[in-house]
Amino acid sequence: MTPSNALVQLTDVQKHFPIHQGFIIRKETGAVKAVDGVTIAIERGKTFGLVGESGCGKTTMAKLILRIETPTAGTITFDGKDVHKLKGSELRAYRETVQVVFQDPYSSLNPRMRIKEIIEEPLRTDPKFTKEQRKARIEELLKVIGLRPGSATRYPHQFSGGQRQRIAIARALAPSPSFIVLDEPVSSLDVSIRAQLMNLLKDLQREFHLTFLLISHDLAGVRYLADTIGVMYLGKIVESGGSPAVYGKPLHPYTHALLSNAMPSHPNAPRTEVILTGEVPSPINIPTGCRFHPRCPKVMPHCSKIEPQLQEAEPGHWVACHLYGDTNGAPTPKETAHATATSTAAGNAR
Amino acid sequence: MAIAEQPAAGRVARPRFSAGGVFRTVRHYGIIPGIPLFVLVTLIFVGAFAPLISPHEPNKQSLLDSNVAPAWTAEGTSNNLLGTDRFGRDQLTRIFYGARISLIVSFVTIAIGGAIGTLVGLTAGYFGGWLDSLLMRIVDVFLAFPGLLLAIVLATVFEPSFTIVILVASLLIWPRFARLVRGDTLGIKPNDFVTYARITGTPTPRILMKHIFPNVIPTLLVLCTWEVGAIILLESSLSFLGAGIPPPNPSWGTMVLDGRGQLEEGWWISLFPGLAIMTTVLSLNLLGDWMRDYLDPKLRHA
Amino acid sequence: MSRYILARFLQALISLLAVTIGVFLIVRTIGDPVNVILPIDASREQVEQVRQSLGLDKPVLTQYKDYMFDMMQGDLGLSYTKRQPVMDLVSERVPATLQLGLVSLAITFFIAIPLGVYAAARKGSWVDWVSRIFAVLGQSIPVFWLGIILIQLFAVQWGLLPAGGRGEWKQLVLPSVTLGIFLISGLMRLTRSAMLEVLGSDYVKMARAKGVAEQIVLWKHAFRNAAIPVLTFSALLLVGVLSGAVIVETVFAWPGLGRLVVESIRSRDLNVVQGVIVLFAGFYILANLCVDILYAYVNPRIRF
Amino acid sequence: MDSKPVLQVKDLKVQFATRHGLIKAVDGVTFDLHRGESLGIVGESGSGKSMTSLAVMRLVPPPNGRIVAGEIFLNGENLLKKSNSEMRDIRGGKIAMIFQDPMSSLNPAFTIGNQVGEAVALHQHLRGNELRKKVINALSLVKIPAPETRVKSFPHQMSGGMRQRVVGAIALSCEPEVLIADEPTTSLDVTVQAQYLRLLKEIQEEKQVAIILITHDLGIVARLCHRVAVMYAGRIVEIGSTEQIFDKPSHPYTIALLRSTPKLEGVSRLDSIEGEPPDPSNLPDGCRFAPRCKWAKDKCREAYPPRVQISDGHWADCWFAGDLK
Repeated sequence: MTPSNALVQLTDVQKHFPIHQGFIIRKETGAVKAVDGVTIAIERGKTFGLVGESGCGKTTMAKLILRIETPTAGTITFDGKDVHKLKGSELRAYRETVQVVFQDPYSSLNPRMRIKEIIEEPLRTDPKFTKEQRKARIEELLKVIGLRPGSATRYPHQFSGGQRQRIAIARALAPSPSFIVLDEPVSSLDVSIRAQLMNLLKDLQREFHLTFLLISHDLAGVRYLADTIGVMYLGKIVESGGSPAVYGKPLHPYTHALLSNAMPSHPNAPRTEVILTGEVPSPINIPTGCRFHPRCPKVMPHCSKIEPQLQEAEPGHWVACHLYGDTNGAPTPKETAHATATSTAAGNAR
Repeated sequence: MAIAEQPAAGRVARPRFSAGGVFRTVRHYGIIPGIPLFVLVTLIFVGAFAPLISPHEPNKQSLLDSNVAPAWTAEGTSNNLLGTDRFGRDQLTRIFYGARISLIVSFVTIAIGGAIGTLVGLTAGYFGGWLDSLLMRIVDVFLAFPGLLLAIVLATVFEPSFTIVILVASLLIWPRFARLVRGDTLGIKPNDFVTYARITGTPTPRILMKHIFPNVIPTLLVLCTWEVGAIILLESSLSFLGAGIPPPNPSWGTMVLDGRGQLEEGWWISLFPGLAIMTTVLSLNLLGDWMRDYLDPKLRHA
Repeated sequence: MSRYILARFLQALISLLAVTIGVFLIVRTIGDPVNVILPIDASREQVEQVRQSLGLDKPVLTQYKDYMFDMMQGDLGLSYTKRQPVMDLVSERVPATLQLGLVSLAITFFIAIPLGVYAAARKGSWVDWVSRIFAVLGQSIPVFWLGIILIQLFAVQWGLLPAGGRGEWKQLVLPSVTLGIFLISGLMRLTRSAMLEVLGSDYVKMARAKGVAEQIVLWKHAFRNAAIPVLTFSALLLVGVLSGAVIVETVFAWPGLGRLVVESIRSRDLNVVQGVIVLFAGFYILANLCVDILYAYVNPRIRF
Repeated sequence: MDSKPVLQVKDLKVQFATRHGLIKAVDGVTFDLHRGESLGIVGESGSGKSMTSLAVMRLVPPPNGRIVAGEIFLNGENLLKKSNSEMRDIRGGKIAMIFQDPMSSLNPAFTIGNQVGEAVALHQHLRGNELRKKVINALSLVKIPAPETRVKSFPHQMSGGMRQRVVGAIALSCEPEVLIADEPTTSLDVTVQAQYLRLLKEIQEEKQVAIILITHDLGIVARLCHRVAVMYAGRIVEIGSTEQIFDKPSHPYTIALLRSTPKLEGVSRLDSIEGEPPDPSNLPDGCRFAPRCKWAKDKCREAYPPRVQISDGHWADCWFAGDLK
């Protein structure tokens, strides 16, 4: 799980938001376990796709990396340094090296600032740039993202959603970062605009040697952009690996369900549909044992008791499921691994 | 009293409001904001240059000329266009000077109360948590207190004066500013551009001044317009009750009070100052309403 | 639900305490009642004597304790000028203010709510325009001046209605209409905007898609939800009633609490002013509490 | 499939008067729908797909919006000629609708039972116990667990997926002939979306209701719909069976849309559509897709193309339909 050239490394990261109740005397009555022990490595120059349904903790993960939230436990390192222990000039450097593009292009740009001010913002405190250099940089960036230089003096409301998202990308590129967090970068855009943006991101990555963390619920889009995939469920990574492996041969029943529920590209495409029951439980009351067991079509008796650990089922392909390998002394028919990938809905382990 | 409505929180994609001259406004936006703006510009002009344009001295009594009717009536003279009161003071002159009083009181109040309220609202909305709860509790207590009665208490304890009126009006309006600005701040804060500013390590004062405050300005403009009207109404009500601007200062409220006992002898004595109050406040309210509709993207693109 | 009510009740008590302390401090420490009662050239002995008789020589905290203690027993102290218990002065005026307030509130609700609902339902129609003009006028006309103009027209010029006083029903007409006009505009405006917001919501669209008749959409689906902000506003409306009553009672010589206050300012009778203000505040806080409890019933999302 | 369509829409035009000029939201839309059939209307935001569905319900928002031309037949009767009260009987009775956002489609002030019951009481004139039974039936039809106790719940006590099922129960409670679902699953999670779509499909097969599914997602259409109408800038540019559209897309917009959608199997490079959809208050002359079309010729910019038949039941509005590679 720790490739040698990891740029960002998360080790057993947790983020719990305490819940207070009571009036006058406030007691801590529980916690929202948004991120509950996540270990991932994001390789230099690659795209890590983080996939999961709403409320699974993927946005909290981004916030932890971006230092808007502090982890309850665990460490996040960037280039070997603990992100949450950075101070002074190192912290300033980190804030330039790590950038972000948000989902909603309407809320990510200040409506009262001109485009040039918006793009200039991350450069403002950088002593490396003189005023003229900043101006030149803005023009250069507008060209890179495909907007006319005249756009610089306009306001965000004069642009369409797709154009605004390009501006947000330009802002992220301004301080020449090496790592960009993309939080659902295209999901609020129209279908015909999405491909433009995805291609742009792909080209930028190659041109500027960028590392991406792509957060999305759109499996097909992630497939297009990501090299490595992590599937998240209720605050935990349940499966991760290279994207051809995960998409071609999903191991975890949840991944399998997600893939089979994703929309087909052709009405007659061969498909096996796994329909899960119920919805994602609240991160306040996480089920015991395997957190997926109440919805799992292949649930086994001990799944509700023992929490499976992430383990390498195949080289570079990790899964946290009792169907594979033996981490907790639970009985595990190893041969089901292959069966899962091809089987239809009903589980044989039931 | 103008009750400020809470604007819809959320997206802040508002067009910039360009404050232009009266004529430009009429040409651009039509007659609805034009007429009130014209009234208000006239009022400011009259208030500013009252000594230059007034035909008489505001407090000069002339018992020989008492209760002279307006110029266009049978008993009127061209010397006193709007007639005189029972002390023979020229009504028109006093209305001009009254504009001055209304303007001074409302501008000073907005400057004090509006600034405090905005600051409190920004702080409460941005920082949230216990600070927000505490500040909003205080705001609730002040909002719950009938301002007119507070003024009355203060006027009983002290002598009525400009200072008391301004103090009372400020105490009355700051919680409204605080509440509205807090609401807007709460709506702006979750926007990703604020999150982005935090990620890039922008210092909090700069976030407040550069990212939050400019987006509150449209709401503030509308609120200020409405509140100036409310303050003028409050000042005149207090003066009418004898708890406001002390006589012989020609406050419009005092002038209405002067005419109250003379309805049979001189209907004009309380009519004209009252009309002055109404026209002014009406203009402010209309302008505020128009601004709100104009600045509200939901109504604009409907 | 009962926890919610209990919480609100405690909050109301705290507010009441805050208000009494505030008023008490202003009246007792900033404004020295002795200065009001005695002429400026009074001798030291005289001052000391009055201080002692009023209990002003004790520490402020003790004074406050005594005052609160007396108040709980229905004693608001003596009027300085009338040498009568404040409680008697007040209780003799309460019915008049109550009558005026309730009648104007009734007028307000009967006119403002249907007008607001219909203005929103027919946005842009003449009903909407008329009610909007009415609302903005109502917010711009000074109440005292409106009262005087009404007296001028109905009493002086046409002699249709009496100019003031209290007794027969005719004397109630002008004051309650004046107060009503002052109150209607705010409530109407709020009802209209709350309705407009609700009418644009998906569940109203849904109700229409179900084939529900427009009247039912308006009153059942939309108004039920718009009633929540309207109800919250009703508490603020009471501030309007109280401060409006002070002015209207003065204009129409209506023998209520408001007029008592204004008379007391003129004679600088601090105890009376203090008593009435505390009473008003208490009344207001109580009304607020009622609104909060009602609110919990109207809004199913509050379940504590 | 019946030979006579349940619903026929002919040359429907909906316009909006705004400050920025006249917006032709729907500009000559024609399609028909048979019993037991599901038609997907696919398009981007502003393409007029939602407005088409509101027009069928005659719920185009007044006073700015107006149906300016066209005919809508339900079982041969023109809905545009009905009185308001006749139309109210049809809405929720014969044509029902499911809106996009389950969080805001239910009235927060009333219980689930009350909201489902309202439509039943209105259209089937049931009361008391019979009404209750019908409500519980409707809730069990959409597989809401323990419907007997759920009728007393308020919307805020339910999850998003459950709420959307309640909306479905309201729509289906009076056994409509046509169900219009306007992006019914966009706000749901992937796994919940799959549950809901399967449920819709099951109910449709069982009840033989005709469905119009409005969506921007070709994948949903591929899974659920028999036929597809692709809308662009207020017009249907291509219509045909789902297989026809996916196998032989014939309008450049459909082709581009399919090529620019990422696939689970992975593609090396997406073929993106450049530019942006046209401003609805300022539509180009000629073909509306011409400014973004890589095959566009002068002819395309001059005149709106004719409707070309590609094969049986498959039509496209393009001068070069069928000749594009």
